[in-house]
Amino acid sequence: MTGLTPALLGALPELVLAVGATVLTMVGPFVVDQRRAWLTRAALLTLVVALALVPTPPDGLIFGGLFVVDGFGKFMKILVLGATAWTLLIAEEGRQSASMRAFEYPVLVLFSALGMLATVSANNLMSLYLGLEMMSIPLYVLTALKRESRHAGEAGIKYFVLGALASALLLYGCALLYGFTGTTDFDALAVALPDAPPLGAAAGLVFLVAGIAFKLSAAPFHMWTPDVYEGAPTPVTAFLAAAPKVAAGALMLRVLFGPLIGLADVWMPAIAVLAVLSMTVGAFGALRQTGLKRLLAYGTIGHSGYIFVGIAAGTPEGIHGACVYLAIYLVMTIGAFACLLAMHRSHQPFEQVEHLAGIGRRRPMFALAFSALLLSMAGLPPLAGFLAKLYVFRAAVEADLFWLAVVGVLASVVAAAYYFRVVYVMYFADGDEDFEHMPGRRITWTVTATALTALLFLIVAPVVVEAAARAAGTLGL
Amino acid sequence: MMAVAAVFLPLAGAALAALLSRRASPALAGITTTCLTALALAASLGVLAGLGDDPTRVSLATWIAVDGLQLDWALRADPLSALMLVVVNAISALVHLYAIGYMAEDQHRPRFFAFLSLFTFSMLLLVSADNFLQLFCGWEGVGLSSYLLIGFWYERSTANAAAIKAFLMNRIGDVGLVLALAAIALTFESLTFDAVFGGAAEAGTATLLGLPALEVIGVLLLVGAMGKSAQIGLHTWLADAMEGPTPVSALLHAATMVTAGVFLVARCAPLYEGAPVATGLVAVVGAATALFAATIALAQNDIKRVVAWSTCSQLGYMFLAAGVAVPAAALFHLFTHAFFKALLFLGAGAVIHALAHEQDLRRMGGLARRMPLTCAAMVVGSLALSGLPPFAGFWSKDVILESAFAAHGPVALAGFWMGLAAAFLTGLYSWRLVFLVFAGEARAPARVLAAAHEPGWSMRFPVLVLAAAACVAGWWAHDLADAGTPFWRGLFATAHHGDVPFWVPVAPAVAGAGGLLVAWLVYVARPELGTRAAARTVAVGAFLAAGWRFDALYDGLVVRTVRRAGSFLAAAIDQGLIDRRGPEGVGRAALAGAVRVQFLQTGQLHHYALVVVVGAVLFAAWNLLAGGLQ
Amino acid sequence: MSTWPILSLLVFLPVAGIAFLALTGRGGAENDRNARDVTLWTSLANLALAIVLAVRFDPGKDGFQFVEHAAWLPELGVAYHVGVDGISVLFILLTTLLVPICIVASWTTVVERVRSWMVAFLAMEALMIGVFVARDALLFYVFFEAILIPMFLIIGIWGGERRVHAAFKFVLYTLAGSVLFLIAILTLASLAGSTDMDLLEHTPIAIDAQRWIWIAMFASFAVKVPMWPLHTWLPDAHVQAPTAGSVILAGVLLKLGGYGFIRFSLPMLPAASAEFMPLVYVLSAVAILYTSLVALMQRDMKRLIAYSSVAHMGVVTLGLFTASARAISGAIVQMLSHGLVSAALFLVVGVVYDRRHSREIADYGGLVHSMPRYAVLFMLFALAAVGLPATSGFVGEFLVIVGVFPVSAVFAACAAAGMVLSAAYMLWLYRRVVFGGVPAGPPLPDLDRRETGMFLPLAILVLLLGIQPDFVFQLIEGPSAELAARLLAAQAGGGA
Amino acid sequence: MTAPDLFFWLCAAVLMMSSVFVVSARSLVHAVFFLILAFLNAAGLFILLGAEFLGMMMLIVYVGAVAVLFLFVVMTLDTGQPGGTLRARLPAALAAGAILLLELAFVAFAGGPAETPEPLPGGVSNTRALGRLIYTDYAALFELAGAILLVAMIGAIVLAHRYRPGVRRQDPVRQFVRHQGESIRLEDPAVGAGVSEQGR
Amino acid sequence: MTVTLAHYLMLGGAIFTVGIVGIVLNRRNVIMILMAIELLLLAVNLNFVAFSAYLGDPAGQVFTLFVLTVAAAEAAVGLAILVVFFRLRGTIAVEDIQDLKG
Repeated sequence: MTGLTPALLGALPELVLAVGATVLTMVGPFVVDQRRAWLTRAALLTLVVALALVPTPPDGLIFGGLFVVDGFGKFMKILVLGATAWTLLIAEEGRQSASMRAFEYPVLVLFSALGMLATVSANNLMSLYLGLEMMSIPLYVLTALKRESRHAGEAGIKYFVLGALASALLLYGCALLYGFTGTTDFDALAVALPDAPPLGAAAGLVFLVAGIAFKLSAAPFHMWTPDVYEGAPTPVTAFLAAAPKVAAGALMLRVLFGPLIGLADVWMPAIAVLAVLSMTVGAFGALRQTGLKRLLAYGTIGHSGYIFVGIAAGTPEGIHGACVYLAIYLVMTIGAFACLLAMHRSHQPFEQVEHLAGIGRRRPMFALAFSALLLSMAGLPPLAGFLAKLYVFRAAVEADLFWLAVVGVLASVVAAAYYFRVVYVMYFADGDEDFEHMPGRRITWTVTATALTALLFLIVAPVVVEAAARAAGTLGL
Repeated sequence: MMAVAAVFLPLAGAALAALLSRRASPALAGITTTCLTALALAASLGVLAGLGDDPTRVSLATWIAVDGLQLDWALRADPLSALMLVVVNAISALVHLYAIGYMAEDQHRPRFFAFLSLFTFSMLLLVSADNFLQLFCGWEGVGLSSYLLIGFWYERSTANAAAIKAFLMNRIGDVGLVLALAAIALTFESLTFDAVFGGAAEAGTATLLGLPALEVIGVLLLVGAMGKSAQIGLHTWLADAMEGPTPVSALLHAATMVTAGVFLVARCAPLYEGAPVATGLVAVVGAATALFAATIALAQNDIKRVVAWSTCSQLGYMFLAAGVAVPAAALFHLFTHAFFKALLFLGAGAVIHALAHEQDLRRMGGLARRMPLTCAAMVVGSLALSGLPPFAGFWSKDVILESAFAAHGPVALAGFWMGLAAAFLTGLYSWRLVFLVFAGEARAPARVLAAAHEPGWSMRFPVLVLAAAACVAGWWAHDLADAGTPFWRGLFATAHHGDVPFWVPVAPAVAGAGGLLVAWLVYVARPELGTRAAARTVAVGAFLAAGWRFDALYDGLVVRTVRRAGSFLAAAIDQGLIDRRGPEGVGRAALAGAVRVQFLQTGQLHHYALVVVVGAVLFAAWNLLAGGLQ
Repeated sequence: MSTWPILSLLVFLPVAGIAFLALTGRGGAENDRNARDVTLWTSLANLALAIVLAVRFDPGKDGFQFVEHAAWLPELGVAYHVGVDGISVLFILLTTLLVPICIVASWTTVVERVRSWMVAFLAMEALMIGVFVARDALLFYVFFEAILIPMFLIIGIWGGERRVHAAFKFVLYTLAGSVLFLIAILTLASLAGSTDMDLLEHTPIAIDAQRWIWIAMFASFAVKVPMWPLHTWLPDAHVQAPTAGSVILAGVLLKLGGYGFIRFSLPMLPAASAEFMPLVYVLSAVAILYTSLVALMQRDMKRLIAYSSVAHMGVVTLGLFTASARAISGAIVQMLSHGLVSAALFLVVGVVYDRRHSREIADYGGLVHSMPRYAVLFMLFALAAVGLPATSGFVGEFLVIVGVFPVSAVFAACAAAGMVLSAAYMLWLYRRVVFGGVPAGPPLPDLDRRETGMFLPLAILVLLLGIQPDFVFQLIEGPSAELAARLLAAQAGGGA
Repeated sequence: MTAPDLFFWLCAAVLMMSSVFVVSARSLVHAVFFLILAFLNAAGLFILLGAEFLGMMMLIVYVGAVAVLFLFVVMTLDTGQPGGTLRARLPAALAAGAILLLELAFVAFAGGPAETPEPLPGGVSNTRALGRLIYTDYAALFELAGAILLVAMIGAIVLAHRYRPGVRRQDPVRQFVRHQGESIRLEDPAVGAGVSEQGR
Repeated sequence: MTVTLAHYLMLGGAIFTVGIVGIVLNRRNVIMILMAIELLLLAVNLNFVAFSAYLGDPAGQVFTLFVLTVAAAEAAVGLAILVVFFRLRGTIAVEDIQDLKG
């Protein structure tokens, strides 16, 4: 058992999560309704502790090479845990109904986060698969958790069925990769794949990438996204949009630049095509949306396209760009959903674009913050999102993928159209139906912080960019 | 300093008048500007008197200095500019004085005097310029003042239209002038007169656009000059410009502004020396205008239009002179013409003023008894205009035609004959005017007629001064020049010292006298003859009265084309094609694309699954093909 | 050079104003008045600062002055690098002059959301100055594009009836162009390893690459200028924008395109610029003639002036792409002049719009009877737009013609022909609006002191620039000569 | 053709057929039964391949648990008739299926590792070998898989469990702290009046 | 015909395809879709085991074991979601699940 202690040390954050989740599961049933908030706080505490522990383990392989601890993983884990904690924090606002107040909610979130951590640090196809499932199954449940809602149930079914289909595809890919190389270990795969039968390896790659792309909601595997975003309760959507995307993105990077790097010639153009499709679908799909959540869903699809632009470059700059993009995307998404969560009227979510009419006059600061977040997502300088796009496009340009960069920027113009449309409704349109603006301090604080990040990002950018650069430096290649 | 005073006093007058418009009585503006202009006249006489052998230059400030192109605000004093200063200031001062009386009933006198002084300043700037750009500045300032003054009665839409027309026609000419400036800058790397004229000799071989540079410059300058001097083709604005108050017509559209083109050609004589073709063109344009405008003047019924067309015609003479390489003759005619044409206008103004702004010759007549002084002045003016000795016009017109004859080119000869014909017509139309206004029976309504009277002192005095000048200016200048005094330094050619048959010097005067006789015959002695002739030539008369239908031609050919092109471009191309197919089209296409993407999102689970599967399958197929190819 | 960061101060003083506005209370007439005061004084302070800058600027020295340099995103080669040469100084002066005028122009007319309005204008000011001082391509881009956001709000919130459409058209159209500029910057950065503009200017780039980069940049700048046929956003934006918005749009924003050409296309891609010169020439000539004709047909005052802007900017592009210091200087002067004149003309329209709430030419006439002062100022600016000598409009236009003539007499003639057409539509406009009989209805009051005050500086500058533009030439002579030399060398080298 | 081969073909054929029936059966119950049949045959194939442990697991986990769960749900929910396909989508679906099959066939013949099955190294039985691996090398994943089951359980409960307001539920805490005084109430009802429910 | 790895892979592929087509074409009942998903996992497992056997590497069988576990978990969760949905809507017909679209 000598090997186990360093392994356990290496998995300290994961262990904290696992223990915390289990304890909460056991304590939960005995906590009366009025005290449920304490459970959430405990879950938050767990997440924060895990977050604090992320940097501690030394880099290296753990559990016999099933998982890896490296700078890239740590960066992504910090993002994942931070996003989970943050979305859980602001979720309180939206958890008004009985079923949403179930103590299982924070437990499921913790388990999902555990899965994400496993995904992020996976170094084996099995770890990858189990991590993804650990991440996804709680998400399916959370999506359908609001049982009195017709939409939540529908969203749950769609998410589940398509998710299962995608993981079956992913598994098929794993099987092929395993079969044609004889190993499931990433490092061994990287060595063996170039010698494997090209057809088998290519097919394995396709199905594996398709499975991960599904989680990232990249077109054409995006179909679930708008419906699930809209149908799921807003706190869940916020969670769904933030942390799992980072985990899936990290996994995509790790897989493509780790075991599959030998097939880079095969996947680079394919990823480029996915990028184009995603950016296009994301841009055009959102143009006429009236629901904010649906709009943000298409936005997500588009964002995954931009992440893919960075990946398609297949260079260290590309990884860097994708890392920066993920980090910025995360903050913007959390901010946007915090704004959404602030919009309520007699406990009914108020999530149509038109509901924002006249907000600019009645709540100027709120409108300003929301606008900053949206325009940041649109990638307008000097807001944070601009830098995100800048880095991925720079990667594409340096890899001579000019056409991809051009498609990307043009798609961003179309995307800007719908982000601007929301801003327009807030400021130009007249409306007097105010929502009951009773966001707790958490929401206010979150909106303020994220909006300030969006506005002033260029000043703090060097810190984030530097961290992403260090993270990217430790990955593959 | 004299030069500065001569040029800038009117500007000060303009500014004062503008400032006085509210605070003081309107009359004060007129008196102030008149006095300042008179002072300027004195100063310019001082300049004239102080002329040395070489041109002097008063540099005021740097204007534009870029990339070797150094242009200053500077005043140049040489015989030409000094003379022009005197002429402009003199006529201007008289017109100012005249206007005090003429405009006495107008509410907006201060504005009028401000504009008038502004014009004077612009004209002075033009004539005293030391470089082409400053000349252009004055040139445009003159155009602007003309626009403002023609449109002075801004309630009248005809006045507005005429003002805009004048400005645009001038601008078309200005295009030529600007391009000429560009060409000069390119050829000589400078725009100052000294440098350009000094280099003109060497530039004889330079080419521009594959043509001799000087020819190109000459033609472009001619275009500019034609616009300002209302030469054939760009002449249509001049008659319409009579919408302005009569003093304006006298000052701008007779004495000074319209002669700017002549001044320009004369100024650029060193350039034209090396450009025979362009010079020939000047002659052709001049001769054609002289004859053409004379025919039109014959058929006009508006008193001011007759004089206006005659101006046009006389300007043609000046061009003809410049075109036969005797710019000095052109300047001489300019000089004399300034006086007698201003006289004619002021006289006509007096008539109009007396008849309560009646301008139609057919409703005048028999005014000789009621306005003897004006009548006398008009007779003097007409005598000068029709070139009868010893009046001013005789001397100058004589020199021009003589020179044309002596130039011995076919063009020049044709110019001579056309000029001669025009001289006949000049006599005819100018006396037609006199007879119709002053002779015969009164055709004006009795009530108007009863009020007709000689104008007040402020109008009478300038008329008298000008009448005197029209009498003596010709032989005085002629005398001075002939006496061999260095006074004009070759500025004027008052006689052609060449070898011409004896009848040539006499011919213009004879032709003019012939015109006078015919006019007398037709309008005084046997009016029924005129009526019968007119009845026979109704079509021709209408054609002439309409100015050879140039207006209609331009209206159909240019104005309507431009408007049609404009509305086509605005509606069909700009809004229709560029905008609707461009940004708006892209916007619509994007929304259509959005519909299509949304159409895919049916909400049906199996449909989603199908998309995922098809996506994966195609993705795989492509990759397998790519992988298989490796 | 300078011990204190005057350029950063220029950029961030308005930001400080914004912060102050954000921190002071909300709503209420009292607060609105305070907001106006704060903004006006901030912008005036910035103007004073700009004047200090201009005075302390030494035109005798080569290169950029008051340079500030701070590392920012080192691995991209991006730095906070600012500096000014003579051209920038002039544009900074123009900007800092127009912003207070805009504030004054909107003093009584903007009554809704006053604080937001003021914030938007201060943000615009900071960003515009930022563009003019940036010496790093990415920094330039950030400022360049960020301007869209406040402008979107200005048109969209305070605009006319179809403001939404216009705002979207403006933002998306210009954005579509700008994003390609971003790609161009990235490409340059990947070639040179840095986005420092000093460095980029001295990086030789292969002609093939130059072509593509040039086209991408052209897409951005040509939309901004705007050049024909990418101009159709402009009339819509102008018509719908509030007066002050139009002023700043015409006065400064359109200049950004030309400034971009000066800072990027010409010095960094001289070979491609030389190669594409015929294209620019043709587009500029079409712009001059075509838009003038279109302007003739407009029934809306602001639309007419907007189209005239396109025509005037056509002269600018014509001049910029001529390898002649005269033409380039002329183009710069023309930009400045257009900045003053078009701004003034939009103010002129705004004055009567505030009184009668119509932009239709047909609704006006005979204004001279009740508004003599207005008529005089309108005449002055109309004449400057026409390019009458002794007004600012002439100097630039003339130098462009002189500079272009040696290259192509035909295009010089086109530019000159623009003079005729501009006279046609401006005088026609003036006649319809100002002249004519006494109009029916109550007479419109003449300019009050506030309005006169906002016109006076413009009028004085228009005349000053026309009569004594020497100070301008001193500032721009060096830079424009260098640009011309670069272009000449590129033409001579056949594009190597 | 050897006996194992024959067994393969037999199992394969039945597996294939039952798979098709699973997705095309007219009755849900039939579909579940065909699913079970497919599992059985797959278990056979596993055993044929030497993976006895997994074969057994198929029987126990799938047939014993999953399929029964399906059956249970099918019986509980009155879901009407299954079957029926959408003809409009048929061509697209079949085309996609055909291409997919083609691709997978290409891949199948792409050239695998070995022509014949290899025995597991170490000469131990299949179950033992797996056990060793699972509890040593893959222990962490095994734990993770356990956690997944736990989550699924929690999830299923939180979703499917109904909180009906009217249902009496056992509350262990309350039961524990209850004392006699609150448990028993003495009533003395009048004849024919009954005891009121009030006060409970 | 000697049975080779390719045969197993073909069989796996065929079942996978059947499962996929089943998902896509079914329109009546979500439970059928869940069963089709089980078929997909079955096909994957078959592949894993076949590879494992022919490679002589037990790792594939470990993988299969995990897949089995997860499949069971998925089935449980899937059915639970289905039950929730059915309670609310009284149907689990695929074509009734289309409130959310666009």
